[in-house]
Amino acid sequence: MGERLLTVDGLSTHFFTYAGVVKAVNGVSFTLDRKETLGIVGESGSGKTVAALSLMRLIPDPPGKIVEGSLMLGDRDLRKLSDEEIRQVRGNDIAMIFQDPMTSLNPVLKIGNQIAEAIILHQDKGKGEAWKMAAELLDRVGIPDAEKRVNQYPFEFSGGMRQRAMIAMAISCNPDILIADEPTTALDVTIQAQIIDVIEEMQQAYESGVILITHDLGVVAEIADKVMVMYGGRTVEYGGIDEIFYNPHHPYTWGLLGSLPRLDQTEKTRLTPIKGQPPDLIALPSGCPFVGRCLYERPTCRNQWPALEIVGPEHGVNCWIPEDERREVRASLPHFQEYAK
Amino acid sequence: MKKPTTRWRGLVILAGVLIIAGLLLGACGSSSSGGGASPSAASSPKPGGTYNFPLTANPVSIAPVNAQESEGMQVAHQVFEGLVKYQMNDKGEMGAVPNIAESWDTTDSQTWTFHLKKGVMFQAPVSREVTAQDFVNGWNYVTDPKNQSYVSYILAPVEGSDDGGYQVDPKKGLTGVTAIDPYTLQVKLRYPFSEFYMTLGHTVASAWPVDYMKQVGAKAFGLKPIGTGPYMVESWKANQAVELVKNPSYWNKDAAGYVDNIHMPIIPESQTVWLEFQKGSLDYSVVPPGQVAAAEANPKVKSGEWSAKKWPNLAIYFIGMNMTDKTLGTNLDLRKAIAESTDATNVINIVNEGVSLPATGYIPEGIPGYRADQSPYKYNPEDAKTIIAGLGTIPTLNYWYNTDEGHQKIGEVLQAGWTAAGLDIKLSNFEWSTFLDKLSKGNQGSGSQMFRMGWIGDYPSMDNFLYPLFQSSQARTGSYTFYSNTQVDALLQQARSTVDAQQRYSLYAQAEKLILTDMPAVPLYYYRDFRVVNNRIGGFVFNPMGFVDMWTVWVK
Amino acid sequence: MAERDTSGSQVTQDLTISTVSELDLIEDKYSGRKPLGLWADTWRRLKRNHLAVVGMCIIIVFLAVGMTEEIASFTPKGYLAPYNPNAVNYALSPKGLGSPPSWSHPFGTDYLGRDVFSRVLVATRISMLVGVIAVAIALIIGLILGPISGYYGGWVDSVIMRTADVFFAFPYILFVLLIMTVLGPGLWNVFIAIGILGWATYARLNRGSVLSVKAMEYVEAARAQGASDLRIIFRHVLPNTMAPVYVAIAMGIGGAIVTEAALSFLGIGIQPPNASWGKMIADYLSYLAAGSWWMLTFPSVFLVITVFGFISFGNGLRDATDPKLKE
Amino acid sequence: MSLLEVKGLKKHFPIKSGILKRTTGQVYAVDGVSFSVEKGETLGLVGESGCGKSTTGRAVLRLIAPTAGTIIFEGVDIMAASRAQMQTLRRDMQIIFQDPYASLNPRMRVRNIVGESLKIHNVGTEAERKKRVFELLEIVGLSTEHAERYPHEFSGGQRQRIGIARALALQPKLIICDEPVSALDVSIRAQVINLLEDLQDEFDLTYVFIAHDLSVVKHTSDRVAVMYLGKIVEISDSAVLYDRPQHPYTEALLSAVPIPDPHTERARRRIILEGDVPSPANPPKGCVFHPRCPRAQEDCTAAMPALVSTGGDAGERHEVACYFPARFKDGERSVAGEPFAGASPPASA
Amino acid sequence: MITYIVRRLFQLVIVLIGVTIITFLIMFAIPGDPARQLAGKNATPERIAAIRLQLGLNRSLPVQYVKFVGRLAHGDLGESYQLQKPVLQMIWENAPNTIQLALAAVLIELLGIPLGIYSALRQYTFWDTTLTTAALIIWGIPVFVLGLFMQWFFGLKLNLLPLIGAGDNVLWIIPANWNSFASLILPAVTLGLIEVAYISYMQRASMLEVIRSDYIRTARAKGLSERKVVTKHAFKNAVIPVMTIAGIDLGALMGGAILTETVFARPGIGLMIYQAIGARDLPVVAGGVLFATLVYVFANLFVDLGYAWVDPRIRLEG
Repeated sequence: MGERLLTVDGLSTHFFTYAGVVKAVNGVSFTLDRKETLGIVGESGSGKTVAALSLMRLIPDPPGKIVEGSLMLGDRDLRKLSDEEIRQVRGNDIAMIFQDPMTSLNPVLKIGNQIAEAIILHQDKGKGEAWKMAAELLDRVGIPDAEKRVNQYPFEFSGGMRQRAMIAMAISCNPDILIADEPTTALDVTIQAQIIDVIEEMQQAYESGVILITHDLGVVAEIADKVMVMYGGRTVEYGGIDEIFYNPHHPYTWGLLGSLPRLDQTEKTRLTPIKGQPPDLIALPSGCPFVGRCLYERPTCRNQWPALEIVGPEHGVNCWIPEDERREVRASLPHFQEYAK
Repeated sequence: MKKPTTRWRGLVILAGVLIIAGLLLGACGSSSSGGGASPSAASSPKPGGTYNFPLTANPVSIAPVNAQESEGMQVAHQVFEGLVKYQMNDKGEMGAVPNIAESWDTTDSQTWTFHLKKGVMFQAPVSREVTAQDFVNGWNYVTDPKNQSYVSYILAPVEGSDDGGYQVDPKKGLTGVTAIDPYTLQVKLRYPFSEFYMTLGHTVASAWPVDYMKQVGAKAFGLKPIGTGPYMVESWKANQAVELVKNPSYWNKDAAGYVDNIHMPIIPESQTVWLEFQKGSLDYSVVPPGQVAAAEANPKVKSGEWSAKKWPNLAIYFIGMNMTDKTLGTNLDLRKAIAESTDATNVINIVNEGVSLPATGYIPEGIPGYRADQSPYKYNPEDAKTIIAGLGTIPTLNYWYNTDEGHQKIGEVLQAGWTAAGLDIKLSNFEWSTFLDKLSKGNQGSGSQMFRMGWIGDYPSMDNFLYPLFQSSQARTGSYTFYSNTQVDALLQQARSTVDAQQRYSLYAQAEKLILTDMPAVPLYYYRDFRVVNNRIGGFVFNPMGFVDMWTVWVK
Repeated sequence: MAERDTSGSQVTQDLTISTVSELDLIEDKYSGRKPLGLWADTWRRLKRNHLAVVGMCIIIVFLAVGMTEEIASFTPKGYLAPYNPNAVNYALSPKGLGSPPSWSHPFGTDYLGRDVFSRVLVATRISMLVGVIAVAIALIIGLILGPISGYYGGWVDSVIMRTADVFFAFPYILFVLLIMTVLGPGLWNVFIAIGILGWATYARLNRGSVLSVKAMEYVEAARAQGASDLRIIFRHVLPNTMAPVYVAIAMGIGGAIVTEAALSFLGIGIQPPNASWGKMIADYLSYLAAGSWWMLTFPSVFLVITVFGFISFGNGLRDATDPKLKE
Repeated sequence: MSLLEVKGLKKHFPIKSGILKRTTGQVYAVDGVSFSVEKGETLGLVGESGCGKSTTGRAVLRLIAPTAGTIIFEGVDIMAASRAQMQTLRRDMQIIFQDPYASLNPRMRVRNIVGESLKIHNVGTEAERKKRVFELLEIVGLSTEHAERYPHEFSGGQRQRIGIARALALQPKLIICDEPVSALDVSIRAQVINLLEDLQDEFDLTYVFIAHDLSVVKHTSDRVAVMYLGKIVEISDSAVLYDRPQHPYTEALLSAVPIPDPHTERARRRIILEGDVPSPANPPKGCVFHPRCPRAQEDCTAAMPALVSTGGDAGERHEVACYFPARFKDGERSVAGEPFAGASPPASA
Repeated sequence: MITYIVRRLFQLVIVLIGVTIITFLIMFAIPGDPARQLAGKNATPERIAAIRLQLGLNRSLPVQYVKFVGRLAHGDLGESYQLQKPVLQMIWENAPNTIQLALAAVLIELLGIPLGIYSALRQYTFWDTTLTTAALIIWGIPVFVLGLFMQWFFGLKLNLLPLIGAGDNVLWIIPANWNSFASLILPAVTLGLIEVAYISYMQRASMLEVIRSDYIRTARAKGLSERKVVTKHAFKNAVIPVMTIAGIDLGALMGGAILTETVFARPGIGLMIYQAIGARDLPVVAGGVLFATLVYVFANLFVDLGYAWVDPRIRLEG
């Protein structure tokens, strides 16, 4: 694909709470190229948002801290930048869209002001020009009457419009990387379709790399080029979109795909849920966090984190189950029967 | 976030609490040291300057119609004059001497003729001579019920008035007072009253221009009244200050006043008055409770920059007892025991800091005819204890006082004494209005038993300390004791019509003795007023009626 | 202080999809050890706030002293302090100015030679009683009217809330003063005067919470099961609206103690020889300038420390129960 | 006879304003909804937020008082039921809520939460009730030792199980499931869906399943009603509706749901609707969907088309409220240029 | 907006009616009557009865109330029993001092805002703890103790400021000369200082809440400097609720003025009412309470209007 924008290697972000250390992100590595969309998939508490915030060094400290890993933006290590330098990166090189458009915009500042702010800060533009650009950006993300809308406050926008405004704000400085953290979770499905469209369009126009954080595998299937599956702060599997959906190697990925009801299913089949409850982040086992819920668990799993195993082109998995056994098991799962060819 | 540095936090907090609280409160302990100005040598009176005299409350009224409490009367005292004025004689007794009246005569103590001085002038802008008709008009005005005077009772003896000082028939007016000619005023009384002339120094009986008041309206007149006195009201800002200026055309050149202005700021808290005085912005101050000794020992007093003195006051503090109460009213032994265990010494020494004087009767020293040691029941706690022990079980007795720090402390000392004698006393305080209301319903089961009460003389006469307090028809509102003794009533009536002074005094003394023997009220102390004045001012006199004759002061 | 009614009525609409962000999850769940009881959870957060812990210790100490004296007041001796708090001893008060602190009288003696330390200890009882009982009275009224107002809405709500408005608009000290004038002095009257005016705060506060709690699904669930209104109010709504009320109680007790002091300063309130700290401060105020600092200082320090205790504890409690204010 | 029959259900929330707080407008949250639910079946109710689906669910249980309409449950008119009658009826109708955090009283132990309705309705003795609570916990996959705990000690999925146990306690006939899984994580969601399905089989339950997630509704429901702005725009058997949607809104809705299968998903044609859902306080005149409808014509602005049966292709129950519904003949989809015979536009148009 | 104001004014009327009714009820329940107070300590019952007749106190409570309200409708608050002066005039004379005092106290209270923000931004540091502790201690000091200390220290010991009084008010509520300004300082500080603690605590809490909000994270994600985040994004959001409290306090301070005005002998509404209660001067008490209530309610109204003005989310609908 395009040029390599970001290389994350062994990122660990921990929260030092009174109750103990929460290993929210634990040794996560991934890369992002220009024009590429990386989907980070996981359930709540899997560490996906923390990983994204770590990239922008927006982890609230205390209690959070990036304890390990390198975050290379091009040839700059984000971890080593001064506060001033990282501010230059934020909004300018990496921009972010947040989950809840209702609370992520400052309620007492005009939309135009909030967009123009980043432009003035990073692009050395005057106020008038920045506002003009803000209006253009709003128009770009599909907000009608943009000229009028810049002078409105967030409460005058609907949820979908706010998320569009957030996107406008994020792309205002033409960032290399756009992080979208559950951008559509709070929105209705028809609005979700609109927003996904806008993100795709903007990515095309600005040639950014996009990190899409979501728990919705449907959304991932729609726009991601590659996928990273997280569980309990760890990457359990990553790979190209087709690899993950059609050739998954990790029992958790299997479980996720198996527990989804699908709109395109013709006959009514029983779902195959993952047993048990989500893990307690404070008492994660030293081995695989999926133990206890994994149907194919073995003694090693609890104590030792498996090394990354490359199972295909750009497809890695961290699992103790031997590869042939994995294939065998997968083929027996009802969900994958139709891919079994 | 368990950092080691957090350990001191609790300590800092505790230390902070203690230090700051201590600083705030303990720092006030030391008192300020004296300034360096040396007192100017005594000199002869000279005109000019301003006299700064605080008032401790906003006056209710400063005009004759209604000037009634000490603050209003203090102002009125400088502005208004009556037929007589009160003056102390060589023997230290107060008496009434001619003022606007040159002389008066009566044969039967019932019809009185006053001869007025010529050339007594009202202040500007009225600026005309005072005539007998002015008194007729003024007295008629104040006794007219629709004018709501609350001090007209002073004129109650005059024919045409009722016991409360209101005209019986407003259409006829106050029939007893007539102007024979511009300089002769005739007053007929409803009954013989030998000391009637003494009552006429009261503000309500002063000369004031009723016609002018009708011209400008009662309200405007109330704010800036016109009298004949040496000082005129310049302004009265409610709750702020009263300003007086010298009357340039005062008729009596002998008492024309020296200072040009009298500034009377209204300051309700005695503590504040005292602070302001210490700052030098006042020439006269009361001293807050607990600070008398400190004030006397103040370096500025020692150096003569200030003077501190206890001035006698014709007033008495007593403990009333509800004679209609089941426990108290019928039990003379109990009342006697209460009197004998009433610890006046400690009240005076501890609470009043030695300012007041022990009372041995109802009539204070300084009243013509005063006799010492009238009370038959001297302080004798041992005897009281024996009496009470012999009385069997006595239910808890109430002692009431009106809400005030000083009254409370007196109550506490008294309670200690009575308790030591074997009584069980419950203290309660009520706010003044409620207090009077409850006391006045003492015969209707309001629960009133023992209570504090005071009496400040309206005029310096024995009558004023006995008749309104203990005469049977008066006792319910005078002393609130509901005391009634026909023998006492007869003696008082007889004294009133007795012209000969010595004979009269003896009758009053007999009545006083009788009342004291019945003991409806325990006399506690005679007031004295502790005042500190700045010696920047000369000629200061605090007269026993509680007034300062400001025309005698001058700025050194 | 004035409380503001920030809650409005809400139109029940379709619930939007709830979003729990990952950070919130970490904060919610892992700001402490494994899920504990609600109280334990609050306590865990509270004890990290040093001011609040100091406040709580102060409250415990003074409540204990007050309680001990309360119990002692039923004994024949009537007090637990080293001296009889009301025993007059003129020998210890030369010139009526008391005597300064000494070994036998650590806080000195007052104008009647009474032991200030003993008086301060016994006064603890009255001051605590004023705080606790006055707030209890306010609370009882407030916690009956508040939930009724919030739960039923409509004209009932309007009447109660407009009445509360009137109580809020009436200057507070003035109101207490007027009520005291009507009732006359006396310990119980102080409780009543302070208590009877406090209800509006609790009612309004509670009504606000009731409005939000009654929209909770578990209230609907109870209704769906056929629970009666009373059951819903007292079993489901009220227990869940108490957190802000507990805070208000802590602050209210501190406030009541200060209000009693103000009443004493204005000369109405506790009757001698009983004393509260406020009464003692008011009585001893004038002796400060005479140099007898000990009379005023000790009750003042006790009062300030106690009020500090209640308020800092209240504030801490608020922080600990406010989900938005987690560290 | 249907177990539940709803006719012309309306719920309008007044908007109060002005000096005297007079009602100056209405939020038409539910505006004339009719449907019926047969015993043992699951009716899905889908729509976007604000469409009135949850209000409908609550109005059916009279948790909020409907403005108009009739609700007949087992032949009894609920709207006319007295307080006491309603009390008995509640034993047969229960609800499961969306938010597993908000739907359990945090101050009550699980034992009391699950057993509360038993106590309210005076079912059995204390010991019997306790036994029943244990039984219920086991039915929903929790253990008896959970009974003494408080809700916050459970994860979201477990809480939802507690909510289900509570709803089951009185052995109801009808359960309104109001977004029962939308707040749950994917892996837990499947557990709960499976549980609900199992319970339906075991206890012969009837569900009204309210959700915004069309995949879930499709999976769980026998019949599905699509709501838009307080009205049902289309109602049909689940398979038919998903396969051959007739209403343009249903079509758009279905096409907007991404399918977790990259190949299928990327090959799909999506209909992207313009703009936002209008405010229910001020619904559009005529067909409520016409401002966003790709097929809207002048006729559509005059009046809301009635929900009429189209008969469908194979005689399934299929009702739609549209002047220009899609029609399917022998697998061929066509949208008539002329009005569909079933619902003629007003003559004035 | 207009509807909103009109509706609030309508509510105001209800509150005022409630307040006057309560005042009347209380004043009638109070033992001791105005006539006795006027008649003097030793007045006879007959005399008291005569005065009652004159003042119209012999009429029944409802009749008096209706008369009062009737006069009120014409803007007439009646006349003081004691001073025989129109109550309106008395209020007009006393109000400037009280309003000055309350406004100045509110200004001083606002010092709590920077303190609270500082504390919030330095949460759990030495200065946060120290400031918070100091604030809480001051909170607990009775206003009269603080007032007397202020008098003693600044008025007497340092001799900087007048101890008492209000100076001359030339320009109504504006302290136009040094004299009236100087005499405002001590009482205002006394009254305001105690609330500083409250305001700073509220500000701290509000700031802590805002600083954790999503939109602050958004602002940070844009690369804004921490200073800009605080001043532009956090400040306004955090201050608005606190300003509300401060505004309402203006009304509450009217009540607090009683003690302060007594200690500082500052002629004002508080002192006027206090004295009138003692004198059972019903028209003055009722008038004064009415005035204080009006100030409270209007302060509330203005705060709400101001709130809507700074916070675009709030729309004041009827």
